[in-house]
Amino acid sequence: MRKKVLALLLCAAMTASVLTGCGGKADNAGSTAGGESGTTQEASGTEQAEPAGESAVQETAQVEPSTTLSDKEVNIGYGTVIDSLTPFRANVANDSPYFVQLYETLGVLDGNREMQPYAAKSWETSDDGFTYTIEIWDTISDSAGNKITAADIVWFIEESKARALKPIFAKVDSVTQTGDYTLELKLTDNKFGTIDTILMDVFVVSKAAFEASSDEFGSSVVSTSPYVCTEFTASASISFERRDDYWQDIENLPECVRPLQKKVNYKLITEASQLGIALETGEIDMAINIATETGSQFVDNDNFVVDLSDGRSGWQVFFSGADTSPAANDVKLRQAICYGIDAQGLIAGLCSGYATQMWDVCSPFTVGFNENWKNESYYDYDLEKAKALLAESDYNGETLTILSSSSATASRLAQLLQNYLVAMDIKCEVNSVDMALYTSIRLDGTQYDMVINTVGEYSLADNWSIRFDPAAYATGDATSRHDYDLAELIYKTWTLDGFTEENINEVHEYLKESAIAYGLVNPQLFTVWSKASGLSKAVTGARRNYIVPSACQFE
Amino acid sequence: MRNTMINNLTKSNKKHKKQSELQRVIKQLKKNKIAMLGLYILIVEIILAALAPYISRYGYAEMDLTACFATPSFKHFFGCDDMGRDIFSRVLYGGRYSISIGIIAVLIAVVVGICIGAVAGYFGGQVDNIFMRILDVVQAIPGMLLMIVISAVLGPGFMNTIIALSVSTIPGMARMLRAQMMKERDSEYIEAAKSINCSQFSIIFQHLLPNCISPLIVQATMGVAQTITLAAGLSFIGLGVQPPLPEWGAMLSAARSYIRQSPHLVIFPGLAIAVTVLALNLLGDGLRDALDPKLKN
Amino acid sequence: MLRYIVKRLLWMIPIILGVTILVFTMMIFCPGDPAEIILGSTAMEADLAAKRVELGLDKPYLIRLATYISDVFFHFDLGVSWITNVDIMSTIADRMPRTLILAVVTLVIAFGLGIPLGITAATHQNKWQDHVSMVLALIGVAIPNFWLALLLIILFSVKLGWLPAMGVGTGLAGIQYYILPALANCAGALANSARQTRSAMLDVIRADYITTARSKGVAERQVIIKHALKNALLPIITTMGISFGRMLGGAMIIETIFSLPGMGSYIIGAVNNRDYPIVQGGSIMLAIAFSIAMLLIDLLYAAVDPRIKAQYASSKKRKKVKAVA
Amino acid sequence: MSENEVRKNVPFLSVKDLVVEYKSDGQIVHAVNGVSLSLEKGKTLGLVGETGAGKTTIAKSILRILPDVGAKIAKGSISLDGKDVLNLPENEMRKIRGNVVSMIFQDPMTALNPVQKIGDQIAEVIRLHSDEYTDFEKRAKEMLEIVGIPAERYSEYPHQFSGGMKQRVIIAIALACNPTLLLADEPTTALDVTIQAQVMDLIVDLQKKYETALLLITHDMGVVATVCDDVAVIYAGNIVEYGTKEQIFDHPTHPYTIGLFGAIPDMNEDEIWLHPIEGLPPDPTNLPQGCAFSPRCKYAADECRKEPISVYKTPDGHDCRCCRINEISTQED
Repeated sequence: MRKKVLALLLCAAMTASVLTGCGGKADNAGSTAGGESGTTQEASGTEQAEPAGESAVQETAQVEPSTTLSDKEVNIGYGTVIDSLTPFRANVANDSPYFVQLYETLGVLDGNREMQPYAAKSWETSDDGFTYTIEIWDTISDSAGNKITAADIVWFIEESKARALKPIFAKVDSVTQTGDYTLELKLTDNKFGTIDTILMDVFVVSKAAFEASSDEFGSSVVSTSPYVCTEFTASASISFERRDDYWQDIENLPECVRPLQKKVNYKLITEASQLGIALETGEIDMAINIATETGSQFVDNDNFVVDLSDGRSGWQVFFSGADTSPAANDVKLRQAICYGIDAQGLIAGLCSGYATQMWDVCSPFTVGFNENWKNESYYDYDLEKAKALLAESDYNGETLTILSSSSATASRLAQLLQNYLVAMDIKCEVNSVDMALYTSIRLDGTQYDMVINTVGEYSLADNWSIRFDPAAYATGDATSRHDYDLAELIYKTWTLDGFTEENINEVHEYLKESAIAYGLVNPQLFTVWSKASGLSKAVTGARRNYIVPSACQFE
Repeated sequence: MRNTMINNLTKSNKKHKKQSELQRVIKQLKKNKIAMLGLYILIVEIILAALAPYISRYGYAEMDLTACFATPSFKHFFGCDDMGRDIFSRVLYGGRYSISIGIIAVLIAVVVGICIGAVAGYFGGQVDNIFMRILDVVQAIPGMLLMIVISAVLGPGFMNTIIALSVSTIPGMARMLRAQMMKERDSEYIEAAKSINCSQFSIIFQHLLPNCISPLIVQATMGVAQTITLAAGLSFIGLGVQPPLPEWGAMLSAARSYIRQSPHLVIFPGLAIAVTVLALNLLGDGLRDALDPKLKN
Repeated sequence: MLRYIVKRLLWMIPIILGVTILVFTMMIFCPGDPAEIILGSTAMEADLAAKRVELGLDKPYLIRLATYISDVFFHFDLGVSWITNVDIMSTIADRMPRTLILAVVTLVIAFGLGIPLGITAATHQNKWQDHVSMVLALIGVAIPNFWLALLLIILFSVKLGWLPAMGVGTGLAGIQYYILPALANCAGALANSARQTRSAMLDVIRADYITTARSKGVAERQVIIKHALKNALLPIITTMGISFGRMLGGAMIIETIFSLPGMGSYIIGAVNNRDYPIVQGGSIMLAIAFSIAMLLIDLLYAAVDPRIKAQYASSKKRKKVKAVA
Repeated sequence: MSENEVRKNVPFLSVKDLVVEYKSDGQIVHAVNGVSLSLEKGKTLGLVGETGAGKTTIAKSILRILPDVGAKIAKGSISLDGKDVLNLPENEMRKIRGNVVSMIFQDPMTALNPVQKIGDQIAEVIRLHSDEYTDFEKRAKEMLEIVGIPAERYSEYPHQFSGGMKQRVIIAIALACNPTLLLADEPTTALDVTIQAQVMDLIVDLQKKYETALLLITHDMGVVATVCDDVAVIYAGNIVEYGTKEQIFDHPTHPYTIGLFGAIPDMNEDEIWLHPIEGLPPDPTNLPQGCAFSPRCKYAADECRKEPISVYKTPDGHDCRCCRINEISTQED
């Protein structure tokens, strides 16, 4: 009998030693942040906690854009998978870095967030942004040798509108071919940024090649991009190789789309810790937009370079606008809550210090963000004030529900908020639901009192239109609110002319005062690469201004 | 009059038999030191979970943002998690949720399984056919998938998680009970019960069921263990209980990205699950041996 | 025998039909608007309504169900993904083999280790070998599999560099990509197989024909392997079938962690995106795979046990007897 | 032991003072308590007793195929042709099993491996005990024919045979290597009455043909009367009476043996009631002190319950383990 127990203990001891063995060894790799920075390239963790405006993007801008085509092959890890390469797609995963290699677009955002012509030679508007004349290059050809004319572009836009996968194409009123290489695009509105989004969302594809494909480019693509996709395993990997017969001169290309590397392989790894492991094992040279908890373990690691930049969207809390919610019409309560939330605590608790506070509902990355806002106070943490405001409010012990998606960051953020609310004696529960359920109830303000979201459209106008326009949804705005005063102010910013600093400021002030939404925290973006890869200049660009590996310079 | 007398007689007889059988099982079980170890572990865990508020110094949702990732110390026996919550307290409170999820889900499955299995197994024929074809269909869908779809339909939450877990456990229970019922159905003591005009209800639930229950007990014990790990799986996908409830699976799943830099976040809830599941399995094995005299030497 | 197989294959049709109806109906009750998920947060009401019409979500349930069943059963068409527009049948053709390979490798590891453990335990009943074997097997099942997966990755990929931690490969060398996932996935099946082998062997080892074999002068090793194990195989095969069925859909967590694009991660992703056609199509194909696997298991029974083979061959006769009874 | 007969040669099988115990649940089961017997080549010894008396255990001890778990030969010796069986190494012992000594089991329904062809089961024993040039299959087919089964049924499985046919297969296995000693453990008990005689005849015929010694375990006194040379009556793991068939049948001395005969219906006498032995066999974990039969014995006196009974000689010279032979014989006569 004693032997039985002994056997059990033996086994237990074995497992325990395996566990501690792994854990202990693992510890060596990730050292605590905030130590001395080894090199200038590494960002130190503690500094990030300061509300410093300047981002931690490393200084590599001095290196001149290169035109040298190297024979380098790079392996990149990225966390969002796609199941198909088809050009007609929903917005899901559309900011993934591999799209830069997969398809050419009419225009592309460069590293300074300015729209540069790419397949398009130029575009201009005749009437305040409702009608555009677009001219494309006359030398474009795809990897199968098909010449691209304006007809192909017109076909693509019409097809996209018909398939209704991306809402932006609903704003196309009509598109007509006006010459071999020119077309005219009529829009239904002239909101700031609409044309830019369309330019980024039109993939240049030959209609003939597309129709010849058996699965609508689902598994193999013929495109005009400088790269051809040589291998694609759905949800696992995509490989690209530089074309020899690319139609454009390298010097004419914006820096961020130059095909400097011969081969670029993407490994699509959704499990965050696995991205880190792939970096460690050398499976990948670089991981783009890696999760904070994984990225932070490479800080102060001499074998890796950590590139930190400000988050693109940030996290917000929106208060319900439905009359059933105590927060809907109670400014004092909302303000109290905003005062009661410590941004520094969120930075530490949510992102281990790798985040910045916010100064508006939208992140500074959004086009239209006014840098001056960073000098204003934005509900700086003040528990006394919060409690005083709460006492003045109509809050009467109701339980407030915080809705969040069940993604790791969102649900942690919800728990942190709950903690702050409880600290100021507000009863509070978290409703953390899967993404689909979240999507379906987030517009219905009766289902929650506060909803956590990460909203990051191209421009402030876009953000406001999807969040605060009471005419946008059947229930009102995105939280079932009907605030027509705010709508007035928002509508003013919706034209090209109206998107002025003054009008924008008015909305900003209104949102801040009414506190119907509050920017919580903006986690920094981690991109990590191994020193061994020899990267000498990181070039960023495209929709989310991620590092574009094909355009980076390596030694 | 005579009938009731006989009934009473058989009842008292059976009661006597049942008790001595129970005593035999307990005696057998007591001899099996490993199974008893499993039982003791479970009892200790349940006591710890029940007394969690008196044992731990912190609430399970209490955050101390200055103590994020604190390593185990006297202040925090198991250290703190990513949001500065005391892991020791969370593991203690977590026992309440994890263990009760396992037990309640299996109890529901057992009750429903008994009803289906008993009815199908006893009546046989068309009734059995219909039930079994339905179970065929349900079992042809992989259990994990079924569980996920049900969770998605019901939404997250403690009770919904339990329902999702129990639904996918029902077919196995029902099938096993049915097989057992069919085996016992033709036995002589059932003939005897029929001959003295016992009602069908009484035959099924008073005579047949007690004789079919022992494999069910074993299966249920193991089922609790399996349910606890399945609940961890649900949390991994983002379904399961609501935060900040410290269900062990949810803790483990949320902390898995920190396994390299702060392994203690993962080790303690992981160990809690492992020890519980191990204990349940040891107990289950012991019960099986005790209930099945065939397996003795 | 052939008759039996054909009969079993025909039986699959109503089961698959049942699965189709069940999954289709459950998805209807899933909260969440597919149109909204496809179009994303920037979509306006009008776009959403148009999308719902396009997807047929405005039609009544029965009509949608009937259309779907006719597509699947008469045109063998599972449709396309709502989100990516990719043909579901061809995606499954890509992914199903990976799930099957993973399941097979897992079973090979689990039973390759579990059966010897079970035999050791049974032949040394109540001795220390018995307890160590069973506790070892149980520790496997006690560790949540994603936790085990992470530990294995750290040990075998990061520290030792023996095996790849993620992805898929091609050809025979591609098998190495399945080893870690299979190891992480096999714990439950291993424990079950060890346990089942032990109890089946304990049953068999006491049988008279084992004594007969010994009395013939057969060596103990041969007695165990040739006589006892072969007779104990039936319940072990049953366990194998159950494990295989579980692995078909249950490996999704493992598939996610190891970036192994198989059926599990495909369907889970689709549930999260409310991509109904994928969930339905995937479930149907998994149910078919499951049913075929069960058929194979039954045929394996027949291969192992001549009595069962005789039963199958005379299934017609048996049925008559049943009808009379 | 049977010293009344003058032996020409040493007995082939000699069991001395054999004690076998089983451990179960911490209790010790005294299955065999000091059994001694011997058997010459070509002779037949009948081992008679109730179920659970330890007959099968004796047979299995001779082959050393007692279950490993719990069973233990605590004392005594067994020798075969002068070789000490209990101290032989396992591989030597394997050469004896099935070759020199083989065994026929009680229940033919379970004694054959259900998943192996019957022909292969016969061939296996031949293969194990012959050189590599032997054609096992041919020899196995011969054996089938010898026991009266057509050779074409070589490839069939046990479930395709009736009980009697299975027992024939088992006999074929047992005799395939022409053993010197055959242990037959109630070979006909599980069979239909009509088949019993056939099977018994087959065994006896073959025994005569091959000059095999036969240890026949049975509780059927009729079979003993027709087949055996010597008879040993076993009660609770002990031989209570041992002698030639004639001695035992003509002058049963031990109360238990007398009881056994009383329990057999006799067609010649006009009796309305059989005379069953009162009471139940003793609990082998807790044997009564002294004579194990004493609680059921109508002749029992105080001296029976004190200490182990030694062996007494009966008037006709056979052995009887009863201290009150004299009293009994007077009463019976």
